Amino acid sequence: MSEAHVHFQYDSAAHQEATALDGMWLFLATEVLFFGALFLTWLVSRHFHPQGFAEAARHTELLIGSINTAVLVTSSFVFSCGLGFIERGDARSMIRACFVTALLGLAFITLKGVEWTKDFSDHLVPGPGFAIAGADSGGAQIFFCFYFVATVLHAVHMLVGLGLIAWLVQRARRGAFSAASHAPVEVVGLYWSFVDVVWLVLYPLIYLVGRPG
Amino acid sequence: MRQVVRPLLPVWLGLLALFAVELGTAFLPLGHAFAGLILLPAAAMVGLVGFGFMRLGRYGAIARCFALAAVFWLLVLLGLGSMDPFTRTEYPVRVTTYP
Amino acid sequence: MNLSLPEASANAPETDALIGALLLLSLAVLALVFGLMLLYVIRYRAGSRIDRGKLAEKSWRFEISWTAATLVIFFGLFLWGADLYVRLFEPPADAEKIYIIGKQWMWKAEHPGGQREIDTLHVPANRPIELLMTSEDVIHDFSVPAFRLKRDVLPGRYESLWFRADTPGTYHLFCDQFCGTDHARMVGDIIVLSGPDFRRWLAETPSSEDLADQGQDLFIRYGCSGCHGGNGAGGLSGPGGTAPESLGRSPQGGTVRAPSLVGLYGSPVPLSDGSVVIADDRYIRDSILEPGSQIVASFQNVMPSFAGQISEEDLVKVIAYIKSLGAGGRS
Amino acid sequence: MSDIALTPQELEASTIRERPENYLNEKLSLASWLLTTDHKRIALLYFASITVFFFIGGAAAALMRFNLLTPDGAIVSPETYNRLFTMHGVVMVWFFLVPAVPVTLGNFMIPLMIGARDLAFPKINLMSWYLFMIGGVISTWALFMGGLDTGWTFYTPLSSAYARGYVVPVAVGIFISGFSSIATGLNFMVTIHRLRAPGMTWYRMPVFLWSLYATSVIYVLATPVLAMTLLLLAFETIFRIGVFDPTLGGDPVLFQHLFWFYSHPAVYIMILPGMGVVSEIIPVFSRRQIFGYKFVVWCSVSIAVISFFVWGHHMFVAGTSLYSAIIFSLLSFLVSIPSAIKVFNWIGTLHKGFIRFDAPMIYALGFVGLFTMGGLTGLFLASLASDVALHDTYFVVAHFHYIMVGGMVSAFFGGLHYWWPKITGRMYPEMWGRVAAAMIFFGFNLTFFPQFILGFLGMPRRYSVYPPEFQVLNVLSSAGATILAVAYLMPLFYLGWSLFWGQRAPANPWGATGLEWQTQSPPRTENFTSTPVVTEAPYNYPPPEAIQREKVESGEHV
Repeated sequence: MSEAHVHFQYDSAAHQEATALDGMWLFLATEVLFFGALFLTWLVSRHFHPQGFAEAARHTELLIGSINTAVLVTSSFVFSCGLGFIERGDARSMIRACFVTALLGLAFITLKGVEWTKDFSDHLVPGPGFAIAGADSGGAQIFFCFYFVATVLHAVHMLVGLGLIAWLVQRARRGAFSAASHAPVEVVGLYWSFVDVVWLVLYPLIYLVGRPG
Repeated sequence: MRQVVRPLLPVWLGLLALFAVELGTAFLPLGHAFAGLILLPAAAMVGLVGFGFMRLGRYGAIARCFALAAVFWLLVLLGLGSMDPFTRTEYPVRVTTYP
Repeated sequence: MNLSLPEASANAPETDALIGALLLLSLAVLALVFGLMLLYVIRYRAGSRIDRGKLAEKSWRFEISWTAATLVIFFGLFLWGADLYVRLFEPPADAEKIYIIGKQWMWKAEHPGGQREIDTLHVPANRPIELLMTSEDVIHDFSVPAFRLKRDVLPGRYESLWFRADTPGTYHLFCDQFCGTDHARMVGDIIVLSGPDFRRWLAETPSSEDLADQGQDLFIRYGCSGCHGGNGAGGLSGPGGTAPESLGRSPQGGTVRAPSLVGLYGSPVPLSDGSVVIADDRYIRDSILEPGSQIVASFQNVMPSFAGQISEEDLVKVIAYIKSLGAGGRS
Repeated sequence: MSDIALTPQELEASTIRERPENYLNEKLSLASWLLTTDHKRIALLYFASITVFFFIGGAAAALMRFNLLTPDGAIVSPETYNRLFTMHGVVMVWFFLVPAVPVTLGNFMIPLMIGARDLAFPKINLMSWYLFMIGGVISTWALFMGGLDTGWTFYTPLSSAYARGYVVPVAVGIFISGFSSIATGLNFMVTIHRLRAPGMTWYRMPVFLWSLYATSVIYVLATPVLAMTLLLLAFETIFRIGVFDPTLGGDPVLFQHLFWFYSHPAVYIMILPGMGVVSEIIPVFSRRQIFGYKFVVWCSVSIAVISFFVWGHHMFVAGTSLYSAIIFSLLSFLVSIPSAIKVFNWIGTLHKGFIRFDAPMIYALGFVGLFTMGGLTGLFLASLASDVALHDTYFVVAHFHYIMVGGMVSAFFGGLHYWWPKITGRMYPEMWGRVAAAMIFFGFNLTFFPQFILGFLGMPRRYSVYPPEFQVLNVLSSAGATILAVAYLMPLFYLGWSLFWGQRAPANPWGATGLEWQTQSPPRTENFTSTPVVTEAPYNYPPPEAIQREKVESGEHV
């Protein structure tokens, strides 16, 4: 935000921007606890159903999940570069970095969609006709409940992030950001990297931990 | 351009390397009990994103406090929350009609 | 208005002693808080001309010492409460086991002798009783105020609760965990009878068909006898016995080898993975519901799972039957 | 103005005309209220909304108490009764108690008390009111239309598979209003970190701000866990299958862990701001520096932190493991230490004071007494064996009402009377204030004290019918509830009256310290004409001997 938009409770634009960043960090702290409840669910359910979880994890699409991890890590890297550009006043490079980030994000969601479709056709949706029968069926269904809730919530966060990036691009084109004033870019960067962090935890919980043995 | 990318490049490459380690660990015959080891490279990746991309080290004390609080309370939730299920003696009634 | 609650179990007076101690402590603190408040409010009211003098220096030592004293008292109370609580988790080995099944909105009880009751539970005085409780639907809570006891009754697992009633009489049984529309009517009576009275009640209660007897019928009806033998003596060359008339025939018409169940209960069972388990209630239950999980050494897993096929009540009876085969056949 | 003679009528007229511009009369259009970003106006929007929710929840409680007059249920069917207590619990917890003091008094006072012009994020503040209203309207609509009979605790599998009623809409309403809580907490924390006036160090902040900060920590870190829990519950209710589903081998107790991870700290969301309000009122009306300031503020913070470690004490009979029960019991005893320290510091503040009995002070003294009783009965429930006897009975009901209603609602009313002149620019009628405060104290005790005895005798909570031997105590309790209902309605009338006809309030009617009293009543939109500079500790009243000397000199003691 430029100097003109300083709210009357702030001393200066710098004061306002530092405050916005603190607010974003605190918001991310609440997000940690939000997903934390899901992690506890995973931990406890896996404890009660080790075989069911292992069996279910072997039915997940490791290839798609792994590609997505690489894609997301790369998108976070690109956006961080974008932030670096605007810190040096290079708005055009920043806009380009935003585009690449958004493309990678879209790729992630598209792959996720492919994966979900496959899960549906493989009868991995909990409920009648679930693919894994027998004694481990219950645990496996709980795993897939966790899987769907976690991945859908993560994808919703991605969509919000894509919306924020679009908003950034629009404002950047109007010249709203400069080397001196670019707090929104930094705020969105924190958010985007955080969505990355969530995936970095979900990925092993879903695809990897059940695999050995 | 180069000045911007150069400091971030090692972070990205480090993440990809850790990712490879993580993926490799998943195919080791670890067994159920040690499967949690896979989470170690994942934790390292989280730390790398936090300090490399989110630049946690560069923010002031307030932001670091908030991040620390998040981790602390996450551990409280996971620690105290799993204490009961992990130490419980369950006598399950296995009459279940799986749909 | 009756303000006393009977103490009808060994646990009740002990719990009351703890509650009494807490009450005394609370009254002392309340007297201190209200007393000081009243004293100060009267003495230091704005209109009062009393000489306030100088303010006393704040003393950290004072704050820390009374905090430490409170901590010590609280730790004592904690230990006291925890000690009583831990004992609630240690049923004596000779406790008589009664199965309780909660469902919306009634309590069903099944005695080892097969006597069944709904919303009433007769128990003998001065004998340890262990209740093995489960729910068919939502979470209920088995609460007997006169015993100062309660425990949630959950679907999908057994909770155990034990007590030793000592005063004959009739006491309230409440469901204390909200369980739906008629939660308030999910109440019943616990009737504590003296030893002779209880024996009389057992004898007089009709339909007191033995649990194990019913189990034997079910053992045949569910087709268990087909492989395990009509009296549980095992299939072809099973470790227990090889009586020709007990040869089972599989649905495909072939002869099936199945382990003998005679003398099984309480004995060690070698498994195909080399380990040995003791055949307790849990093992038998698991073997019926998930036969593939623990396979007896030198047998093949051909038994179908009964998960979802057999009701909880029937399962209890079949297990009772198998247990009755425990010490070398039924008497 | 003093040297010009005016008749009282002219004086009145002139003050209205010359009444300085303030946040109330600056703009008058409806849009200026609904789109305002002024923290003071948003606080008033919240005041209006939580008053409505308070009376909805109160009406449900009144019907319940009326029904319990006879053992067979005097007026409603068990089904309706179950819906009533669910409505009472949901509305009172999430739409009154959890937001009550922070979003009204806190929202109004935080910027004033730290010397700022507004909160850090005014638009987020407005958004959080809208979220609160959307959530509240969805939930109450669902509670009225479809009804819900799970209790406010939503235990699975009752809520997910067996309950009839609008589980999902109510959960969605609570979910949405949860984001309002998070936004409010976030706003408060960042504001207190970043917008303090020059010289306003942490140890110069009034205790009220410390307790709101501690409350915000809980808002921000506990509420998201509830949000996820409700999502999982909704998932399970809609798809009839989920992570808590016992037919899959899922663990319904896990739901309780997640639920109480939020809901136990939420109890401290409800009580900590009340403690803060009382810590403001007692020093003012005793003319005394608060006793042990640092102890009091750090107790607020440690209560907030420890509150996250004790949730297991709601589950001692729920089938948790022995180890977990023992550890949670020990930790639960710990949380009572800082609470006890606070009580004795409030009493210490009265020592050698010059105590006045204005209505806020009566509420505050009532709070100290009732909170102490609530806290002490908490020990019975923290101790394992006595909890087994008393859990899920009316003892628990009485215990938490002593904290929530006796404590929190008293503190809310105390704070409302105390800051009423600042908020509205009018004095409330003092006599009526005192009568209402005394009636609330009396009616409250008559309502809830018999419930302790009922609980010890074993009467379970959430019973629409009960064995006849409990009737006498239930009738006593219902009689108390009638007095309480009248006492709660009284402020509605006399405070409403004072809005139009009350005496005009000066900037500092109580002679209190604190920045909020240094600006005009009601304050201007930007709060302060120039940024104040703080140079001294809070509650810096003169020492007793100085006040005494002054009183003697002014002839008050003659």
